[in-house]
Amino acid sequence: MTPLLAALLVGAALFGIGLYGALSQTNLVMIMMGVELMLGGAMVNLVAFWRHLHPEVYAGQMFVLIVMTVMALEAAVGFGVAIARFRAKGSVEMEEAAELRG
Amino acid sequence: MTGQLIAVAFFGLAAIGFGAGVFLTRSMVRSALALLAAMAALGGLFLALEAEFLGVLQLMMMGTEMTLMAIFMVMFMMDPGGLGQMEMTHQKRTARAAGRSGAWPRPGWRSGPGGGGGPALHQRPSCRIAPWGWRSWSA
Amino acid sequence: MRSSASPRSTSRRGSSTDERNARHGRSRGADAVDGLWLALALLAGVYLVAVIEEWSATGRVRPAVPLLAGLATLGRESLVPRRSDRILFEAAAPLLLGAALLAAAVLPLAPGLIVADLATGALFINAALVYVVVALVMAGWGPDAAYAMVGGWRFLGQLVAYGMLIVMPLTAVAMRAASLSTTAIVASQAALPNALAQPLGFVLFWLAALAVCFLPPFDLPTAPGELAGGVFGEYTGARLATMRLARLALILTLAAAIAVFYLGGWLGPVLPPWAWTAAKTLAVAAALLGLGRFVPRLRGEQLLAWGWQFGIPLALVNIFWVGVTLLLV
Amino acid sequence: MTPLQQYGLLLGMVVATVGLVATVYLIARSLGKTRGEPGKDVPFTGGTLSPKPAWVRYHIHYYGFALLFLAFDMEMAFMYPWAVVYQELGLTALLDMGVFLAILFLGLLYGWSQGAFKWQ
Repeated sequence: MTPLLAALLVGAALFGIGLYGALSQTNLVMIMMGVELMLGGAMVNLVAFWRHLHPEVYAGQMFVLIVMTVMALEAAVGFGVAIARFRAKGSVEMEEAAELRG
Repeated sequence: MTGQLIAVAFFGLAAIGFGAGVFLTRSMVRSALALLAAMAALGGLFLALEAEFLGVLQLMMMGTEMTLMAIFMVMFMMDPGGLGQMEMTHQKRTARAAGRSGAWPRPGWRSGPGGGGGPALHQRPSCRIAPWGWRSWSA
Repeated sequence: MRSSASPRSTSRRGSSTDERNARHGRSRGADAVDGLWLALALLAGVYLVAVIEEWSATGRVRPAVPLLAGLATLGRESLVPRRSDRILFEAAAPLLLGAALLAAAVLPLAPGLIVADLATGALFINAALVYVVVALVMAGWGPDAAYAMVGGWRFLGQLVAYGMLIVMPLTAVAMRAASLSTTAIVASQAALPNALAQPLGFVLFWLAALAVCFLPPFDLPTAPGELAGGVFGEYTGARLATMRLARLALILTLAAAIAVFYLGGWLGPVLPPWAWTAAKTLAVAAALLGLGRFVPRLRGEQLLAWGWQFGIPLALVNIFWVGVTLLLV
Repeated sequence: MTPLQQYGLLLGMVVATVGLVATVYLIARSLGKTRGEPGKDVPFTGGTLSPKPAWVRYHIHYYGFALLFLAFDMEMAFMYPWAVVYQELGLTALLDMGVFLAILFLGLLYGWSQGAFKWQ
């Protein structure tokens, strides 16, 4: 097994755990935790491919930086939604948020 | 090469273990701190893959972000300590299938136990939470 | 980032690269001896900070007190609160100590006398100091005690107030050195220490350092007289001894960080380099411990409001100031 | 030393710290044992016994600060590489980051005007 394969397996496993969590949890913040894990798995893949395909091109790391930013801002926006929802309804359980259809 | 492989495997397994711990515990602060530990392990993984800046940055950013997540969990949950009985999951079968197919390439991967509903915890009101103890309650 | 930090900085400063290579060539043979000196320096530093803390509280210098108090604390019973979250309760003390030591590991004591001369040094010290907050939140949540929990969540609020004031002044310091490596940062202060070149950043970093090691004006998580010990409240015996040791190590680390980032580190005439670092660190530690005692404790809301309404705009002004001066000079 | 070896050294320091703490605990245990007495392990609550656990909802009052902090903390990630190459790029770098920081600062001011910096 090469480090690349090992890292890709880690990424896949984290993505799976995150997907399971995002789908199975009812609480908004727990769902966000699942999403963060999924993004973490994606980041592992990006770093592993950068390292083993084009380690001399540092632009590859930029993708990871952007994903990291997305993680932080996803958390900020999600918390903002959660605070608004909690003020309005007193809970952030997603099963009670059926009116939030897109 | 082998040294790198060992480091990647170590931090990767740590990340997977803590990542699974996020959904196996019922204490919300534990859940958030397990996510923090998983993300910190990913930082170690990045360092092992020689992405220095990203690794240290990951350690730093996720430290603050997940700790703030812990306080938001404590604000929004009815029962942040995980002491009582509360159903926190839904659509278990779909989620399990999706998670399994998402992580399909891992040989021998089995998705975590389907979260949720440990029975009758309120009968033991002062029970101490067992280490990452989900099994001990639902057994 | 290897692309930007080390190669570019080395390409600009050819001489310092040669020095660094020569130093590494030398230190590869003397790693164990260097490590011994660093460990001794750490122990002596923690002990001296304990003596200084005693002096700042009582006004008397009693060198035996830290040792006796430490032994007495070790001899006491070490209790675990009932219904506690055992993992978080036990993990907090080692994590706090580990975070302080990791932050200290990237600070140079003299040329070549450093545990790890990372290309990302100034970033790494930020990353290590974040885990101080994680440790205190763990210590607050773990014992299932009301006062400890209030202390832990308050410290998280304190992080929101001071966090940016750690990273933004350090960015300005890195701009001047054109590198994140701590040795390069010290070398960049040969002409003028950063405390004079960017006084605004110095003041902001000083205040943030006080807040990181929760010393008097910003001692919200422990808050003697108000919170009954706060996050330290449920710790007894050996665990409390570890926590206090970690806090002393944290004060030492932050004092050394101020000396390295703003006061020129090992640079100075006559005395050997390590003596300059030691003298500056101890002077800063005495000032950190002594001055804050004359200021009343800030409430959390004041701390947050002032940190964001004054601290962050001032830190931005500092970065702008450093940028303009670097372009003009 | 290569960077990887240095990070390995730091990892070794973490392990050594855990070992140090374990040693301190062992020394303390060798000095004497804790006598098991009833009521000794009750957390301090100011003299009263609290029937409920302390792990309940906690109302932090700094929501706006916390959300802004997440965004600002991430912004610093972009400033570190910029700070390293600043002297090389000169005025261009100052203008680039000046625009970025100006937009960010406008966001800060907007949040301020909307009452994000209030103890809610």
